[in-house]
Amino acid sequence: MKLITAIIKSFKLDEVREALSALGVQGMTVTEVKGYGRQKGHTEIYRGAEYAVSFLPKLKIEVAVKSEMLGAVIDAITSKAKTGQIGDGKIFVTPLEQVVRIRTGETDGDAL
Amino acid sequence: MKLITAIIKSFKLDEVREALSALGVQGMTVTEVKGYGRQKGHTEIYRGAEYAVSFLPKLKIEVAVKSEMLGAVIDAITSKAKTGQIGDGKIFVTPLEQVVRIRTGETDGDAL
Amino acid sequence: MKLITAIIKSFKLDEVREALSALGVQGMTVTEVKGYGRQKGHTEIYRGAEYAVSFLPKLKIEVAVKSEMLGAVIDAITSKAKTGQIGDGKIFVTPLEQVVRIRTGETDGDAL
Amino acid sequence: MRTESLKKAGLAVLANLGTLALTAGAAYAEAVAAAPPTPDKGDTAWMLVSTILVLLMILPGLALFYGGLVRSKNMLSVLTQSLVITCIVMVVWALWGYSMAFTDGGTLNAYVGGFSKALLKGVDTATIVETFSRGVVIPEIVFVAFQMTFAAITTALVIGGFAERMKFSAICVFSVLWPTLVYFPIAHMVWWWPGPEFASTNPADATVAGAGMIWGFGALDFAGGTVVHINAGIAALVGAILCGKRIGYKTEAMAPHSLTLTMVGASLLWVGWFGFNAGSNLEANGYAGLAMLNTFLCTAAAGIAWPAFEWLLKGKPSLLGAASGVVAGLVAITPAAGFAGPMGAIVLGLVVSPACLFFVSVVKSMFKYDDSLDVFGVHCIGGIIGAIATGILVDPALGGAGIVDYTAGGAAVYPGLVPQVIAQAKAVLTTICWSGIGSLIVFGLIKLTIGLRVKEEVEREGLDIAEHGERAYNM
Amino acid sequence: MRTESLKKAGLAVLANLGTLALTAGAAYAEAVAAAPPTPDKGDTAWMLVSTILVLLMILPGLALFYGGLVRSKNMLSVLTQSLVITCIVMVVWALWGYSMAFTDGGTLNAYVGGFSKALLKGVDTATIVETFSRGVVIPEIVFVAFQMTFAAITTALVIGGFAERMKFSAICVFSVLWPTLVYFPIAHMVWWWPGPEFASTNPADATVAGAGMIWGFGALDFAGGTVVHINAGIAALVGAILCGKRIGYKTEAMAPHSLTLTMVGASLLWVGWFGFNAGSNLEANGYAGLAMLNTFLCTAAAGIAWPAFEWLLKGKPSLLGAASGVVAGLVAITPAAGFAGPMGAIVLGLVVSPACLFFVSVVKSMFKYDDSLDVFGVHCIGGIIGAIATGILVDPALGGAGIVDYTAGGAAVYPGLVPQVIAQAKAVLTTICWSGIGSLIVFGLIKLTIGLRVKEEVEREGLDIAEHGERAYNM
Amino acid sequence: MRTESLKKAGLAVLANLGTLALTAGAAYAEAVAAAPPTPDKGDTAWMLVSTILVLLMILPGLALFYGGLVRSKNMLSVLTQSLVITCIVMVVWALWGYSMAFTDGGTLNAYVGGFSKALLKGVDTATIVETFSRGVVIPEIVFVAFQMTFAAITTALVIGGFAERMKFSAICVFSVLWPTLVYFPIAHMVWWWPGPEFASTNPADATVAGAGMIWGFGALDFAGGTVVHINAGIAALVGAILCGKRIGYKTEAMAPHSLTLTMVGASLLWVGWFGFNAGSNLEANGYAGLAMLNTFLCTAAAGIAWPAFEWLLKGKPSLLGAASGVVAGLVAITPAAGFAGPMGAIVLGLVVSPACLFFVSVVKSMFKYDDSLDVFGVHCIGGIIGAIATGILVDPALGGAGIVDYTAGGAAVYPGLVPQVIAQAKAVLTTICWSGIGSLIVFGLIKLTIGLRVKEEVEREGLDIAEHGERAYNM
Ligand SMILES: Nc1ncnc2c1ncn2[C@@H]1O[C@H](COP(=O)(O)OP(=O)(O)O)[C@@H](O)[C@H]1O
Ligand SMILES: Nc1ncnc2c1ncn2[C@@H]1O[C@H](COP(=O)(O)OP(=O)(O)O)[C@@H](O)[C@H]1O
Ligand SMILES: Nc1ncnc2c1ncn2[C@@H]1O[C@H](COP(=O)(O)OP(=O)(O)O)[C@@H](O)[C@H]1O
Repeated sequence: MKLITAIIKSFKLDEVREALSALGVQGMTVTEVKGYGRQKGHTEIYRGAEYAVSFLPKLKIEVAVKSEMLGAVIDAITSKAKTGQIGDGKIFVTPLEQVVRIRTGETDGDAL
Repeated sequence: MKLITAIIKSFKLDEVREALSALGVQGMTVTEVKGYGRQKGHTEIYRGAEYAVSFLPKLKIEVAVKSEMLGAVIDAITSKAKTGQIGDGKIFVTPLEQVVRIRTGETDGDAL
Repeated sequence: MKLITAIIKSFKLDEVREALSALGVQGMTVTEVKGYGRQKGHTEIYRGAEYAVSFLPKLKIEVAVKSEMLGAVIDAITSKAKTGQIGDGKIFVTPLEQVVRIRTGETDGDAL
Repeated sequence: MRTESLKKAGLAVLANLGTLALTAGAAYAEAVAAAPPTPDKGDTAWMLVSTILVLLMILPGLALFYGGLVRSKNMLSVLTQSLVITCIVMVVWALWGYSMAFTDGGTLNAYVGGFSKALLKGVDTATIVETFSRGVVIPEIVFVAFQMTFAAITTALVIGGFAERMKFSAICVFSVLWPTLVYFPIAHMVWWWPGPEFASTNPADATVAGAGMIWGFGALDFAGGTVVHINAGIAALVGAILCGKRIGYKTEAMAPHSLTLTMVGASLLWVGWFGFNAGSNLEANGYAGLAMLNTFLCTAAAGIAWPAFEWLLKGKPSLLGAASGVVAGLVAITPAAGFAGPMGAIVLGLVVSPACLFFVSVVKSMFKYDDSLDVFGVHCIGGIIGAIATGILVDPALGGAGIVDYTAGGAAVYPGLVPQVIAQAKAVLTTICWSGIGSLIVFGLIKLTIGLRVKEEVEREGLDIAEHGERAYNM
Repeated sequence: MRTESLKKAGLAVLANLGTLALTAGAAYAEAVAAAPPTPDKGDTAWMLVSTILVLLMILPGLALFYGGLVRSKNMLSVLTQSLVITCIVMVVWALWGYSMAFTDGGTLNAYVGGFSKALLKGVDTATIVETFSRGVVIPEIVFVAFQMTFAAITTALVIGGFAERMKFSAICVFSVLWPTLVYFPIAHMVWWWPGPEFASTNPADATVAGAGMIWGFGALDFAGGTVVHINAGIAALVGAILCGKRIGYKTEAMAPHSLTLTMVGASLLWVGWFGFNAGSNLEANGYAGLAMLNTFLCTAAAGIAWPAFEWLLKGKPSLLGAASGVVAGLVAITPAAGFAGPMGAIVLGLVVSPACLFFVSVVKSMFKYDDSLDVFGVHCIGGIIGAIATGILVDPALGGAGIVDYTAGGAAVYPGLVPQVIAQAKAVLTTICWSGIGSLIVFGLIKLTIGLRVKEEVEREGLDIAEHGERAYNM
Repeated sequence: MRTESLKKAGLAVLANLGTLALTAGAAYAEAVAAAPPTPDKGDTAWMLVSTILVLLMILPGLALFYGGLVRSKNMLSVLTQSLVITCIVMVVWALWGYSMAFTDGGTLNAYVGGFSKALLKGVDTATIVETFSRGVVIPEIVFVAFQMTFAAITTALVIGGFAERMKFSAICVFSVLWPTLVYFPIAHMVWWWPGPEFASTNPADATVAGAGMIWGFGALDFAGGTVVHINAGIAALVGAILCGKRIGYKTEAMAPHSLTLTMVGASLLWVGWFGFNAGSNLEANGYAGLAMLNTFLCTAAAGIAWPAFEWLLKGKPSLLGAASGVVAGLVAITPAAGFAGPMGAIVLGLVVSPACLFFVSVVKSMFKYDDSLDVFGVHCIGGIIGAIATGILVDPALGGAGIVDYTAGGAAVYPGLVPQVIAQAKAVLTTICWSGIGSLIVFGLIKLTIGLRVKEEVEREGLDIAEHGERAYNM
């Protein structure tokens, strides 16, 4: 199994979620994060003081999937979250050794 | 070592934390997240407009443990976070290669 | 590739970010989290009621790097985030199998 | 009889003098008919403003003070309850409340008014009511609006006792039944009397005979210590007990979701309270000034004393402590506002804060009831302290303003500590009993019929989403 | 002619009587010159307070009511727009607005005033203006300030229609052009008349001849149902349509970022609205009391009715519903405030809420315009219902206050349902046309020159950072 | 002597005329005794309202304006400080402050009053004070309350200079010492004078001899430009310097945690400021209207000018800019409120904003002091500009109201630009010196004894948790 972590632009969440649902992904977890990257931030000025804000609001999506789903999920996220402009985000894939559904105690594939 | 990531219902945090402390787990990191899954969300209506809110507030707990603790920790979380109702959450286990305690520079087992 | 996850004190973010930039790290993702650990929390009293607050605000930094950068990055974080006092935080390293840049579809090393 | 001469925060409606003429004699009634007094526009302006200020106390004042103290998942429920209760009580007031409080109740007059002014019959832009000064009147329609806001805030205060767990439908029913059974009668008992013209021209007994029961005790209540605060405090306690404790009470953290908003609420309560206290003078004169100054000073002293005691006892002075002290001070000075002297007001403030602090931290834990937002501990206890203290601080020897003796041409008198404090105590006890029993009936009835409490899942998820379909914040 | 006797929320400036003396005859002018009336300080105090209350309605009232409803990324844009519009309109008012609204416009007098008081020429601490009672006056400078706040709030109301997408530069230009082309003329048409002294001593025709056009219809508008609410509602609709829908409208969730703030805003609107409605009486008397009581009761009824209908139709009574009901009730009672009776006000409140609810949920979806914060659905529709209802509820037979007939010594008359409702309808239609066309010209002009709308990236990122360089919250 | 005739925002207490009768002659004293004037209820109503409005300025106005600007970890500390300072200063005012400011100080009378009214001795519902019009009085007890709010807000203003780092215990001590050493004397120097009755019936020299020193310069200060704003601004600067810079100043981002709250605070400051400025007229008449209109127009102009200059210079007009402009405008018009004409007020607003903007962005960076919330840059600089401008704009030739010459039957005069501006400059300099030295003594004393500053860990963690044991938000 794999844990897919995607950093995307906030307003793309609904599209991505729908695409994943369509693929049969039944769950995901979303976190509000701040991203630093090639996309430049902006300057905020409060009275005299100027602050360079280099962190931009992004969403992090975590989806645990069976390994065979990996490619399809990556494709779905890539196509839906893309605007073509700097700051669209990244997808990270890490190995997932074990999954448990707390409610039932089911594990691994059954727990997804 | 393993990194255990559990998604749980918010009001279960204190019970889970106590159970883990009892096992000798000395630290954990908690994040507010929004979960999408089998548990249905709700509808919000603002004046005329209806929004289906499919993401529900959950907590994500991350605990780094020595591999031998894995089973005990999973059992503790499962038993404490369970209400038996849809939406209780999931536990994900990923391999953890290295740990450093910033304060002392200690690594791995010593750093937990 | 490796995914480095560091829990640090909030006011250390800017120093850490600069040190990483200096190393050539081009991106990172930051999340506000609550940490439980050896560092004691505090007590809050609201009218009569006392609450022991055991979770303290921390920042979680996630940086995906090529494996060869690992040591340098860990050193940079450790040196910059250190105050020498309890609660300085931890660094976790997990294996990273795949990276995709959403905008371009580039993968792995090119995507970082 | 010493009671006839008390200056009280109620007044006779001239239109009622027909009824009262039984005792008053025809001569006076004719005199009034011959040359009815005209409202002074300065008084009218002041009463218009005071009315607006009391609305500000509720919306957004009380709503924020309470709302900030609950968890964010229940924020909207508190706000919605405050807003809708205010609306319901206002409509009820116009339909039958004003009449039940401020008309002659015939054989039941000692306890409650009648229905002669139901639907505000006979109230128009030309009718007037007396103030506490002989010959000084204000438009009745302004008085209707002013008193309406009192009924609304008292009812809204109660919900703090059982916040975060009562059904909205139960709240709606409560806001019709409770004012009717409890508030309107108590307001009548404390504030209904034949008025200064009658009192100045008739024997004291006749005035007492035409007044509400608590007025007849000779008890002083300038702006509603009994009617509003003790009353709401008891009702909140009864409601809290019948409703039961919140899930997680004493085991889960229930920290206020926004002390910022609580502080804003406390501030607006203070600002608006001048309408309440100085407005209760019904006239823009030096007595309104005295009520205002006392409302500043008692509140300021209490706002210092609460955090000072926290500092001593728990090591840290808190904002919630200062805000609670402010509210406790406002509550305590309410019955005494136009009676105490400024130095007496300061002393009262220094006393009320530690007393309330003791109640909300020690007594509440001992008896283990869950009065969510400490309505009992602050409003009832503060109200009782204020009511009793009024009987002492009014003493001119302590800098107090004394009690107007209408039969002696408006001279300021003081009947002595013991009789006055006994009168105050009788008023307090009567209010506690009436409100306690009445609230028990109201909440009991609701519990047995539609039920008081939300389901467990609703309470866990928060009332906002489950009962109102909204969230307070989407940041 | 029935129109001469209408009590209207405008007034003649004595200084203008020279002009009017053409019809008035020299006798009256001399009498006034001989013994000019002095302002009563109670009236002056009340008008000072009313003016302050209307400012409170805008800042922070309206700003928060609107601000809470947008997404947090656009919060500052709404606040900045509200604040800067208020500032700009005030300066414009002093420079030429007051003169355009409240002086004789010569040959154009039916539509707009002149420039004789531009830069407030001739207005000082000694000049006075008449109220609606013969012989009662207030300082002109206070009237200038009071009316200034009306111009500001009306302009600020409009921005709710196109919130979250209009350029700040466009907003600035709008806030100079729109009042000049639309608001000042309509205010003149509705509120400019020769005043009670003239009306009482001259034939009705002469009074109509000296008045603004809508005043001449005999239409009643106590505090600005047409001038403020219908006017702003139409302008908002025009602006919304010309600006186009928000990106993501109907596809993305656009939940209000803080209903807490919206509730605070609605509360402060209510509190401040007494300055608006009861202040429009220009005097602190029983009529101000009536306007106040009606403003309480209609609002309370509407605040109950909206969530009640939601409860019935969608299963849950919401805070936003209650707050929307409160605003709808305030809007509806505005033209009727000093005319309806209290029971009439309650009925009006019960009617206006479901009507507006229907508009914002059904009609808006049908026609697919994006009136972001429902200015059209609440202010225009509520304003129309209130304007028409005023013609009915003023009937003394329904408990209304009747219409002052100055030529008959100030008696209260009622011309009958049909003619009065027709007069009201004419006022409504005239306002809709003038405001519709005027707003089209203003927004059209801006669109063709500097443009109305921000770039797509700006809209996505939020106007706060892109246009103002700040974020509302840094928690 | 030109100074005797200045209309000043202070007044004589009739009860003091005994003392003053040394110069006044027995004839007048007798005349007053024979027929003491009675307060007009319209004036009393207005002063009650004005007093309430100034409280609104502090709580929650100033508390939110300041609180929104700090980081969320220090929010409660700002709120607690504002609230507790207000409480402390009010109690101190009643105990000795009023007496030090508004009684005759005997040999020290040029600088400070005496203790004859300590504990408000002799102040009751019947005592009165004169306004600025001969024969017009208000209840003394209302004046005590009104002036009390001025003392409180001035002291609270100061904390903006060293927000986010001063110990709460130091703040408490400061709020007792500073008013006593600095505020009460300056208030006496500026506002204490023998009153209009005395001034009208005595030679000018006698009036000056009985007045405070700055009053004697002939300086104009309608509502407290020197006493409140310059004074607080200097004290804040001294406090900021003695306290030292915040950790991370200029290196870490310290963005305001909620500009929404700052905007609400600025709005409430504006709303409440009418109590401050128009209330300082002490009467509800055309002059109060003028003060109100000027307070609208100068503020509006300044609220436009600040963001306009930002737009020009930095590319973006910000909300904080508009809010800062509003406050700068309010500060600048304070001394000029009843003196300038409306067009003069607009010009003043257009000037003050760029000047303050220059100070807070350029000068502050140059001198590298950490005046956290720009109390010096806005209040002191704005106050100085306003004070000097008052001397110019009062000129009737510029539309100003002129200066009342009591010895000439109340005629409006103007001594000429040079002498009047010199008088203003002397007032400014005296205030700067007294406040600078006094504040240095107060803060120095605290620094040497209990210390001014929190520990480094406390500052890092935030004052809320460390000093008050609470967090502002638990979302
Ligand atoms: N090396 C990295 N490790 C973790 N997160 C990263 C890394 N690089 C980028 N990110 C995340 O991806 C987001 C987008 O990256 P950015 O470089 O701005 O644009 P793009 O994805 O178009 O290359 C960043 O805001 C950050 O949250
Ligand atoms: N495949 C997944 N990947 C990541 N998170 C998931 C996944 N499935 C579920 N979750 C998380 O677990 C939570 C609970 O899942 P849900 O399906 O609602 O109920 P249950 O855990 O009882 O099956 C979700 O809200 C989501 O946060
Ligand atoms: N086993 C763990 N798993 C996950 N996070 C941990 C663990 N131990 C500590 N942390 C995180 O590191 C932070 C610092 O840990 P703490 O024990 O307080 O101090 P130190 O890092 O100095 O040992 C904690 O607040 C928590 O967020």
